[in-house]
Amino acid sequence: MTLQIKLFAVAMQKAGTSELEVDCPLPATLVDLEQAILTTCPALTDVLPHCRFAIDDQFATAQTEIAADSTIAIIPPVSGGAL
Amino acid sequence: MTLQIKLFAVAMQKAGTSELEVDCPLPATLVDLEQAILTTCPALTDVLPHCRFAIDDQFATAQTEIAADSTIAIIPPVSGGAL
Amino acid sequence: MIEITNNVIDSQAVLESVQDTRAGAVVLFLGTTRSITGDRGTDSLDYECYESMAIQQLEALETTARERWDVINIQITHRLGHLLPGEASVAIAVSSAHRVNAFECGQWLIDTLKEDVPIWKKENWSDGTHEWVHPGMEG
Amino acid sequence: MIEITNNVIDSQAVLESVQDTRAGAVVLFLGTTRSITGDRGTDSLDYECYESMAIQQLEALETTARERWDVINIQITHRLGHLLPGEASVAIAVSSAHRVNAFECGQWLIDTLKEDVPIWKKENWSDGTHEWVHPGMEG
Repeated sequence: MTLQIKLFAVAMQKAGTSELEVDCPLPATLVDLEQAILTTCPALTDVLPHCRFAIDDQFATAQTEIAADSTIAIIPPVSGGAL
Repeated sequence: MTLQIKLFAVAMQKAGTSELEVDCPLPATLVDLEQAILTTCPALTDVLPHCRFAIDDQFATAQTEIAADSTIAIIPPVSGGAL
Repeated sequence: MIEITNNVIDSQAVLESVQDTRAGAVVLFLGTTRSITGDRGTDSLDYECYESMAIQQLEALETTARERWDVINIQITHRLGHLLPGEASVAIAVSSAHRVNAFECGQWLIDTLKEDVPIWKKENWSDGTHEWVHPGMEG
Repeated sequence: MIEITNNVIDSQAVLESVQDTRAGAVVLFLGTTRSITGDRGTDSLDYECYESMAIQQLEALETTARERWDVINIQITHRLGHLLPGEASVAIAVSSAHRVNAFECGQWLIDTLKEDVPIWKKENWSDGTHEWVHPGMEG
């Protein structure tokens, strides 16, 4: 199954694109998804472990189901700004 | 010794004046001062135990010296306002 | 800086007075006049102060706050006189590089101001009665 | 109310949007652009967001805040795009009857916003380099 992955901030910078197409069999866990993304885009190796996933505009948990039409995004750590 | 005592807010309201003249021998403690004020102005009986004294624009403590030319004020509890 | 004024508080001017390009955070507190407290209506408030002492106490507050927190600028403006519901009686603004200092310092300043700065308010209740507000003291 | 905007934040309008005659306290937080962080100079910042998710997360923040604290009004305004030193990237205002709620709620909102709302900033350092800011992630 081909999934569309939205990228932002440093993830977009490293991948050189704001949207990746990734091949990933479904059903898939977040670990499967991470593997599929790194196979397609090894440039994300350093940053992906620090990111969260969003599925359909919500932070994904181990229980979140990934469907063929899910909106998937990589969410790098939020700016934090002044501590 | 005649001391001038400034009054504010409810203390001024109860005493009906913004400045009292009180006869009080020196040296005097804050307890002596309180007694002298209540002798002159019994209307302050209910409120004075809730008030602090200021001597020369500073909150008085047991160590604060009262002199003939001290600026003495009765400081009712501050408004507190929204808790 | 501290200020005691009989004029309406200009909250924008208070904010601007603490802004600084080294600041990452600004916290502004406004104490405003409620029209309802519990089930009682307020028509207006009157604030009075013991001015020479209030100024000294406010200056001491700023000094102590700067010793305790790493902040850039502090502005405390207190209004006196007759206030209508919705109007601010006090504005406190603090700027700092990091926001936790501005929040903590701002909250400490207003908490301590309301304990130790000799400024009092009289509630003019909408039932026509008037009452000085002195926490811990009955009527 | 929440707002994501490309325009300069009007802090006075943010303040006014939460004012209410039932309020005894208003707390405003402004996150502003520092020109110096440690010993590095900043020329400007660029903010971008994942808008559909950011809006949902901001709305969820407001809902959760209202469940946790007894507050009257909440306004969260976040700016995107290119900011110069001194300009505000975010304004949060909270009004409440009693000030402790406004302080606690305001501080929780900005702390949580900066954890969970997908808005990112890029530092344009004055040495000519550019860097996305991602806490906990090197370079």
